[in-house]
Amino acid sequence: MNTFLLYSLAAVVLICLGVHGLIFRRHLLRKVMALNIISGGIFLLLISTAYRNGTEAADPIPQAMVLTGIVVTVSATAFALALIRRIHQDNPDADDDGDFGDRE
Amino acid sequence: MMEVLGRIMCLAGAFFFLAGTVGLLRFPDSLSRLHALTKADNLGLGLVAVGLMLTSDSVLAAAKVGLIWIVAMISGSTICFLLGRSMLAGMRRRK
Amino acid sequence: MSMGLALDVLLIAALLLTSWRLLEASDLFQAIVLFISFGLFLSLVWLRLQAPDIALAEAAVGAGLAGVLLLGTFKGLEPDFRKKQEESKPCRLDRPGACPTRVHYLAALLGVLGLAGILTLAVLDLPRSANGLTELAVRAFEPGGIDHLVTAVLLDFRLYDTWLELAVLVLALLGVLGAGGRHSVRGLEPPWDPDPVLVWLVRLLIPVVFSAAVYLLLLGGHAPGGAFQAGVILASGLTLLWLAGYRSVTVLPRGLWYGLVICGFGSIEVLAIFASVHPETPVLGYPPGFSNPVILALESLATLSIGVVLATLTIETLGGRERTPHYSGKGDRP
Amino acid sequence: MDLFYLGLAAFMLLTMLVGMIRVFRGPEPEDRLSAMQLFGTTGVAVLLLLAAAFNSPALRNTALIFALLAVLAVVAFVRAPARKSDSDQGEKP
Repeated sequence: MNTFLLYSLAAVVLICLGVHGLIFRRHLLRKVMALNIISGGIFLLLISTAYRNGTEAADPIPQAMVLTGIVVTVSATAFALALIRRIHQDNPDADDDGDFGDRE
Repeated sequence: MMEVLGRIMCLAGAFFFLAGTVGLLRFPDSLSRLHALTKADNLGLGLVAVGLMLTSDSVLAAAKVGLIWIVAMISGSTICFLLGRSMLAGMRRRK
Repeated sequence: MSMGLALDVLLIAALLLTSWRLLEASDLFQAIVLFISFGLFLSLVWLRLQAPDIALAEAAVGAGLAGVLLLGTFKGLEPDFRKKQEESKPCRLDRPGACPTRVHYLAALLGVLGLAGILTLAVLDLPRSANGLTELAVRAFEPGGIDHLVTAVLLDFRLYDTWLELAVLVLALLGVLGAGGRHSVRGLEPPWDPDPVLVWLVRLLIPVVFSAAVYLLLLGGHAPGGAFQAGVILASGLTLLWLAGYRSVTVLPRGLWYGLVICGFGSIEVLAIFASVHPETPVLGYPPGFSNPVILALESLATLSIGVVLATLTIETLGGRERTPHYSGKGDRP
Repeated sequence: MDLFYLGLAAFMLLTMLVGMIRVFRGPEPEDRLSAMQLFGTTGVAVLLLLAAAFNSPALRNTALIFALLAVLAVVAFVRAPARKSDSDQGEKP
């Protein structure tokens, strides 16, 4: 099944782009987005394996798992953003790139 | 007959989307780009929606397409107003 | 079939282009806009891969709440967002320990490339066609009488799945409230007074939003839809109300708010306890003969909970005007 | 499956890809947001066309959700509380 290969290889590229961004970008918001891209890639991998048989019967179990995964991703994103906001509140003079120095 | 008319309207809608995209890319300033956008929004989606309503086989599906069109018009006009106001505020601040 | 292939290639190109640019672009606002578009393309991909449930959830989350969360946080962090941001500042020389050296970058790059290689090998190693767990799922849900396969799977494992989903949401809510230093969102006023245009919009749109949520909830039994999608749409409606200048969830009395937050989790807990006492019910299953009304009741409660929790999460993350002073974390730092 | 609608959907997807240039370039935040708004509307049109091509109601529901929630991001951009500029010593000159 060509479609499966196409989408799962795209998912691999997405995951690696996300990991790369997570390591190399310094702004915290960007890191949160990189995490979201990684989770998108993982979901794409799962869904494309569910699609292996083609159109007649997609496997429902990975789909249910991904649905739960989306809930977890949203919750984690909201929590991370609240933490970022709090960090900025407590370190108003921090750099914009998330380099929060230990000021004396 | 309906079938052909519907398809022609879908094609016309696609043309308006193309025109909107070209306008978004080629127009020189933000406000005229917004103007190009509204054409694609209202006319493009409207033509596609009417075309699909003409060719759809059940009344329920046609009604749902109509609802989507109305919702898109309401939200599209609001969005364009909000963006335009925000642009003007930004211009004023820069002066 | 070549038209389908063209669609696939375009979709994948859009996904890769948006994700690459959103990670590499120097402008943070551009990255956020691209992130929202990424969610849109991902939702189209789910539809292409025959996963309409996930497409609905992704459309609601990606187009709605995730964008609101990121844009709102961004606006809260950057006072001068109209200027172009320089992200690649030189590393600070007074703290050389914090600077990544060339060796670090090389190691990280090698790690990423290794990950890519391993994942590619794993994908190529998978069998080209497999039935997976479909048969087991089909055998298990026969007594439930649900037509739609994904909902059937979800409902079969409902008491693991929704239970823990709600637990995750409530935990995230606790974390977000803790980071903001407050007990509930009560009294967090909307940022501005009602805007006439938005009031008009809300009057027209909110009834449609809430009816769409109910529609998706009722649809869940036999077609794509269900508690989570309905809950996300409910949450988006509540957030829209708050942004337009209404008080939405922040006006709820504290007791009612606690009740709504906990009702989804609590009702499943009660059912689980009942099922473990009742001899004929399977462990973590439904009592025989009651499955459909019980499922609908549980789903409605779960929808309410999900909606209120997600709306609270979003509103608290955005932050608003304070009506009462609260612990801001500045006063008693050592 | 109807090839006409499928081809039209692919064409609109192509327009979206081209329109992304405005998101990359647009000097003002509003430019990027208006390009995103065009994506949203085009996405609704693509979904409606695909729904006609595959004759599936689930696609139409997704289109409805897109149309309903497209407002949220822009409203959040305009209305979300901005960082207070007169707060404390943290403000940059």
